[in-house]
Amino acid sequence: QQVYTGGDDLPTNPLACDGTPGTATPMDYDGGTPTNAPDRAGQTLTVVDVPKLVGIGYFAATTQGIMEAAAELNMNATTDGPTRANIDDQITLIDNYITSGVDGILFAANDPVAIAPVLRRALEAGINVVGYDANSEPDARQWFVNQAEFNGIGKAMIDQLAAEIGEDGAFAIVTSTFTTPNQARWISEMAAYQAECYPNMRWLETVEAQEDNILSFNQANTLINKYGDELDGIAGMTSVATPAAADAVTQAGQCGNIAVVGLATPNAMRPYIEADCVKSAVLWNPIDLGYAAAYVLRAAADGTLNPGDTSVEAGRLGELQVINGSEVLLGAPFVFTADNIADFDF
Amino acid sequence: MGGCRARFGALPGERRARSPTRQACLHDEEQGVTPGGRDAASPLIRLKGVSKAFAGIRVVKDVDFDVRPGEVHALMGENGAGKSTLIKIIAGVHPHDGGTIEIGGEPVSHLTPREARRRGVAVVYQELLLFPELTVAENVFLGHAPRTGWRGLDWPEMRRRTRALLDSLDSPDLDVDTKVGALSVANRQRVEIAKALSQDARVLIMDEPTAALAEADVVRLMAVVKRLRERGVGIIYVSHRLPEIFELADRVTVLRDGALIGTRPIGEVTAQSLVAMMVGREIDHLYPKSEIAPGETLLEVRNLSHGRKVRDISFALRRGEILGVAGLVGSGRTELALTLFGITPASSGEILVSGKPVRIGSPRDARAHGIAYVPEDRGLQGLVKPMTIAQNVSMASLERVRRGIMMRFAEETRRAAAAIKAIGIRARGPGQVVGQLSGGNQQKVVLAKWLETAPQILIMDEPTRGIDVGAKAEIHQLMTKLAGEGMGIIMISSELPEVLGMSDRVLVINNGQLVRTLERGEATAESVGAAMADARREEAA
Amino acid sequence: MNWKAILRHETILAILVVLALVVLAAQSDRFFTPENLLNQGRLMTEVGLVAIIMTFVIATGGIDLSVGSILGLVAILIGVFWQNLGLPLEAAIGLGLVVGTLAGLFNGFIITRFGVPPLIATLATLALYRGLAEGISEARSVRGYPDWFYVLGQGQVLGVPTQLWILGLVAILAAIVLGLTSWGRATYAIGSNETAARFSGIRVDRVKMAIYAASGFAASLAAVIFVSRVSTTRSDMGTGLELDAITAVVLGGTSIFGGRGTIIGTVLGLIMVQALKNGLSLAGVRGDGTIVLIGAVLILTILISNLFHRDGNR
Amino acid sequence: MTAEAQTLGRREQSWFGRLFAGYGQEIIILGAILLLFVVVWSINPRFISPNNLNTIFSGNAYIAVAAIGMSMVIITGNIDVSVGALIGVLATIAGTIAVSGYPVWVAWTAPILIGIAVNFLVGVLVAYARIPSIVVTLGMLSILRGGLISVTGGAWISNLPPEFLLAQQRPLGIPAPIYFMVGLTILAAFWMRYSAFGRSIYAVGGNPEAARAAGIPIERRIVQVFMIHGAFAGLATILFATQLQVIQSTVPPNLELTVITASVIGGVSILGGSGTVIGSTLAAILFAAIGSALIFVGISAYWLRAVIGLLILATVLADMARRRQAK
Ligand SMILES: Nc1ncnc2c1ncn2[C@@H]1O[C@H](COP(=O)(O)OP(=O)(O)OP(=O)(O)O)[C@@H](O)[C@H]1O
Ligand SMILES: Nc1ncnc2c1ncn2[C@@H]1O[C@H](COP(=O)(O)OP(=O)(O)OP(=O)(O)O)[C@@H](O)[C@H]1O
Ligand SMILES: [Mg+2]
Ligand SMILES: [Mg+2]
Repeated sequence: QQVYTGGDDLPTNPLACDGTPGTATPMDYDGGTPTNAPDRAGQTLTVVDVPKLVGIGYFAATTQGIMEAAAELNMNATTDGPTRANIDDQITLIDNYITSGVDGILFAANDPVAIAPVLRRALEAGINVVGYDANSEPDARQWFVNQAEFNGIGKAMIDQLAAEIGEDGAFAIVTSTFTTPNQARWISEMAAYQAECYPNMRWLETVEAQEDNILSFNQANTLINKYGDELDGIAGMTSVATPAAADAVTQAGQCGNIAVVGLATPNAMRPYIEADCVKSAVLWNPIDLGYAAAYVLRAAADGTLNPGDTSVEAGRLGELQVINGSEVLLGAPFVFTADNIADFDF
Repeated sequence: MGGCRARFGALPGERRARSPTRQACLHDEEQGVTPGGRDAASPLIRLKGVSKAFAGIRVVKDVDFDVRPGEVHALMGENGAGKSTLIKIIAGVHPHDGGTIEIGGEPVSHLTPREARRRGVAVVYQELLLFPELTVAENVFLGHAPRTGWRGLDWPEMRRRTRALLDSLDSPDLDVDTKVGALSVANRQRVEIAKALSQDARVLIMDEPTAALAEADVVRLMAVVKRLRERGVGIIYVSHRLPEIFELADRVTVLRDGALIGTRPIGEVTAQSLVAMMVGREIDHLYPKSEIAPGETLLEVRNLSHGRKVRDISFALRRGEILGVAGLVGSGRTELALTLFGITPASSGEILVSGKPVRIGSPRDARAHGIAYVPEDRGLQGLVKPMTIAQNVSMASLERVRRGIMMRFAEETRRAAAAIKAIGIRARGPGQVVGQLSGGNQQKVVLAKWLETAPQILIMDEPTRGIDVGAKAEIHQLMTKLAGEGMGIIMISSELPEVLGMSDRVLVINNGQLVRTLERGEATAESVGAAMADARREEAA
Repeated sequence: MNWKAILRHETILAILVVLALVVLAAQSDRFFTPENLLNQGRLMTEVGLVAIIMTFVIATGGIDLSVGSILGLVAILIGVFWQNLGLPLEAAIGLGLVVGTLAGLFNGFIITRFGVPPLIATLATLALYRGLAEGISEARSVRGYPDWFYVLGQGQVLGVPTQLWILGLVAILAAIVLGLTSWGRATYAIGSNETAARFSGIRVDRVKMAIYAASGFAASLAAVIFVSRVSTTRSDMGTGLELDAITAVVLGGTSIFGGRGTIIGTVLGLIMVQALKNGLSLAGVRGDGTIVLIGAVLILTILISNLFHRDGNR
Repeated sequence: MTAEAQTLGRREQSWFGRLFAGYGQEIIILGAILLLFVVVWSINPRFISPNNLNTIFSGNAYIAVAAIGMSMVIITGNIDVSVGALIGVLATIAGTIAVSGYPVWVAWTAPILIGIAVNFLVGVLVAYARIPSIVVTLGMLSILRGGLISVTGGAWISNLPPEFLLAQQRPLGIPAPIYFMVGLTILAAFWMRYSAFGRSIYAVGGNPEAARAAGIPIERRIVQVFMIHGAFAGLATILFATQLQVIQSTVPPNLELTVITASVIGGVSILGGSGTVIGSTLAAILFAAIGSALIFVGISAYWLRAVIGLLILATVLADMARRRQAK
């Protein structure tokens, strides 16, 4: 049986096991530039935010951050996304907003390549384009706000797992679908990092559960039933799958026996962490992500963030670093535990 | 109450002792009435000046009509005269536009099917309103099933009573648990009749109940109708078969073009006068068969077999000949036609057209060899009802009304108009939707469709089922004319007089096999009937 | 000519479309510009191609739910043929079209040969074809096509998006076939009464197979255009396409029970949906609000049309 | 009984024959489930461990419950493609009520009542305005899906009161959804077989004209069936929304197609007039069992959907073969 360890063929870049930061090779700016953009410095900006889809908690949180920043930055922002994570609907929506003449577009791409042509059209129309959460091809937008680098997530996840299930533990993964780019990249990086740093850990299986909480719950249950004592941990790759897996472990009475780690929002994980069934959840703050994206867009529109800059000012978040040529890094992934989870509400 | 049963012979399907026997002996108080009495009783149903229009066209005009307890009141008229419509008005299916309806002496203003049922009106509809996915038992008792103590449906009782009803109709081989969809038309007809009988109605309306029945079944049905009449039930009986009318009816009402022509006691009319009332003119002979000298062999069939219903059949059809095919319902006559026509291609045997062996694997093959088939189920197999006459007429001969693949609409309309004229279809024009035509005219459209293909061999399955005398005579005339022009016609019919009257030779089919071939001279009601009945005994053995 | 013929569904719909266009144009001056309208044409081509052939399918009383999955499968196959098998892109596209057509033919085959109701048959192949796309692709997307290929989805011919020419051509051909040829007549006849059509010597099974194959072909053609438009292939392409196409077809007045429907109606239905999506967005209505409105318009249009046809035999 | 009848002998079906004729498809699915259990069990015995059986049987309980109502709708000759979106809306409403401090029974009954109300509207449009049900519900699908997001903005509902979480109860160690699924299925099956109303549903779908002539008020019956369907959607919502401690404002993609598939694979004729709810429940269980089996057998998840598609196709073809044999 072949274990799914990330679907794409892109090279992986695992971090060092001891946590020494990788030496970032400086890169030239590889983003695009809007053609004949009017001088927007100080003007009220009309901005549309097009997430992958609307109707899920995660993007509701990024919207919240965008709105918060918009209030600080003299921006009129609206969020409008497809109701299904569907490349075509997303493209159509962006297309309409280009026609309607917005000043800036924020996006989280359902597909990096598919969205590129329409974003390029936006740049041609002089619109400032900034991505967050899920990138497009670099030249199709100006900047991308990276919540955490893929290898950073991979390391955080595997380290958490190792801490809870031991360096020779066995684990399985519940992800949304194999076609979702972010999850695929994270899983690849996890596999690479695990092979490098915890070679004795056993990767049992990766299952798909879409963005469907009941299916996630069923899949986690089935994993528990299939592997019995063999299974030491479950990793959830989406904010839907992780709480569902935690619920499965709780309802199976396996708290303490099977660890759950994963990407999830603190509100969703609070019951499980407070009940001491789950030790931790990994995530960046999606509100901050939206907030930062809006700041980057403003800076790009105002001309205060230009190719070649190494950092950008982002309101209450302070200075954010520019990496990989045209990406703005939000920070290292954050690990929620029983000690700090009470401090967050999203 | 026991007396009531003893006296008239309880029909099965009556409610069990637990349920009220109100209806079983409903007519106790009316027993003073002489069965079949004409004047004494007050009518069960009385219509006064009833009218009905569909989309502005009046199809029932100012009709007075009544039914009394213990009489059979026949309703007659040509196709499209408005009989079925009148019946549906009484049954509450169609709301009427004008006039008044009284049931049991009370005027009813807003009649629904449920209300009509509640007042004791049961109907056997012409178009067999059954539920194909439900079992026979359920069809019979739908809407008034026996209940258990806790008001649930009592399935065992339902099946038992259905069994008894079917037995009383001499249909012991009909299983109460089969789905109606799997039954033949004749068996569906039986179910429909059983359904009406199960209601213990005070008024029983039968719209051409015998259209799909073979002679023997008709006899049984008539016995049942007579028994009901003796019990005081009022019966409205629609049929195009004159002998039945004269045997059963106490009074006859004739409609023409939706208008009432008259109501007469049966003793005051003759076949001729009835027909004259119906068609408004005299019809000379019903079976206008001219003697012909058959030409060369058009079609030869050798050891044809398909499944269990067509077994090793051999015969020949000659130019100008009308070959009648008789047999009991279910004997395999239609299956033979379907095999010849390529719907169910033969599994073995040979078919020769004009001496050349041919393979007929589809209706298209059949058509290519000059074979046409006018099917028994007009509505399902013959016509596309939402389409126009022109579209239906051209359906089997599209290559004649197109250039390349493009339709020539003008040509299509022209040909249809010509066919309407030639065959005498009564319609507004080629653009009229076929579903709006009366049965006889619909049948003519099917015929027109196949004549457009210029066939040499015409197979007609129950060509005059449910068709009025006038139209029937016209179709028979047409058949004679076509045969005279050199066509070979195979005519399947359950109406013995038709078979005898129209055929040059008669094939008798039994249980999928050809049991006898009779020349016109030797074919009599007795000889053909015997061959058919003979078949029956064999089957039973 | 009687008033009922004038008030056919298509006429009512046309009036509503004009009404919608006028209202939407009044809401935003960016709506009724040639540039925007042509661009909308580009966006609706894939649904349009599928919907036009779906008109035939529904007119025979059938339905094809598998079109979205066929689109996904063909998109994946083009990528796989081209990248993994190293075929020239032209050949990969050709082969993709063939496979998509065969997928449609397979639908037709199980529908006609085994008598499986179309809804069920295509519900099964909806899962099957999508599953094949996922299995074959193993979740990998194929990118980096040669530039000439993008002409189809992103280029222009005589100032009009390339794919709009294709859509127009297909629409005109389909309108001719359905309205003016004996094949169209056979389609309607089958939809109204399949048995009678069979008894009249119409090759019912063959016509149906051809129509389902054409539906597969239309979905494949849409796949090629889609891939060219978005520059990538993914196995989830075309998800939900079937409902969009069916919406356009029934909005266009094709009876879901078969026997009735026109290509003009379907095209009007397509225009209506696309105009609403675009115009409302330009007028500041968000995507979810637009969806609500499209749903309401669908129901109301059929309702209005029904009111005019109260006693007709629809 | 006449003498002739006795000599001829009846071709009555045996008790078993009747059972098989009436429940052919159900028996095929049951066979498929059993076969699957045996095969996977022989590969990995843990497949039929009590825990996994619980997972399999409760996993699609909400789909099975929704499919009961759907089956009734399909039996009347209609269809509903909006039920998935409806369940999403109802779940959000139930969750909102639950966290607003109302007693939990309010949060439980609200989705049922609102489901009935929404589908009352659908039923009226279908029965009285005579718009084909697929058109009405296609429109409704858009309206509900878009409306849900407009209203909630996609926020999740968490902090649900523990007593609200009905589906997490385990009386006698068996998950509550299984009780719901089995209980409602049996209830509905009985009601559809033994009540006049239940039978009239078949009549309406089997032959509307004949049903009208038999005195069944077709329009009213269709509206009623849609309302019942709405109630079952509400019940399904309760199972769906109380399974986990958070409620999402999205539903599984294509939920409506899954529910319809369960119905038709379960033997409900898409043409109306026949089928039972036992079949649809078995089909829902079969889907859950397949999903579980694929994990147990270790079939690459890439091919999961293809395998499901093949299995559906196989079931459908087996059904067709059976029907052909019956003729
Ligand atoms: N639903 C309908 N809509 C429009 N016209 C109808 C409808 N039903 C019947 N008609 C028309 O009403 C007239 C009377 O039809 P009806 O069925 O009552 O005739 P009938 O006397 O029963 O004929 P037949 O002997 O052929 O059964 C016919 O012209 C028919 O076309
Ligand atoms: N055997 C049956 N099959 C199908 N439908 C039936 C059957 N019997 C009755 N019905 C219909 O089912 C509905 C409900 O049945 P119910 O038991 O309430 O009828 P009822 O005994 O006539 O009571 P009521 O007259 O008070 O409605 C009725 O509207 C009736 O039309
Ligand atoms: Mg009649
Ligand atoms: Mg016959």
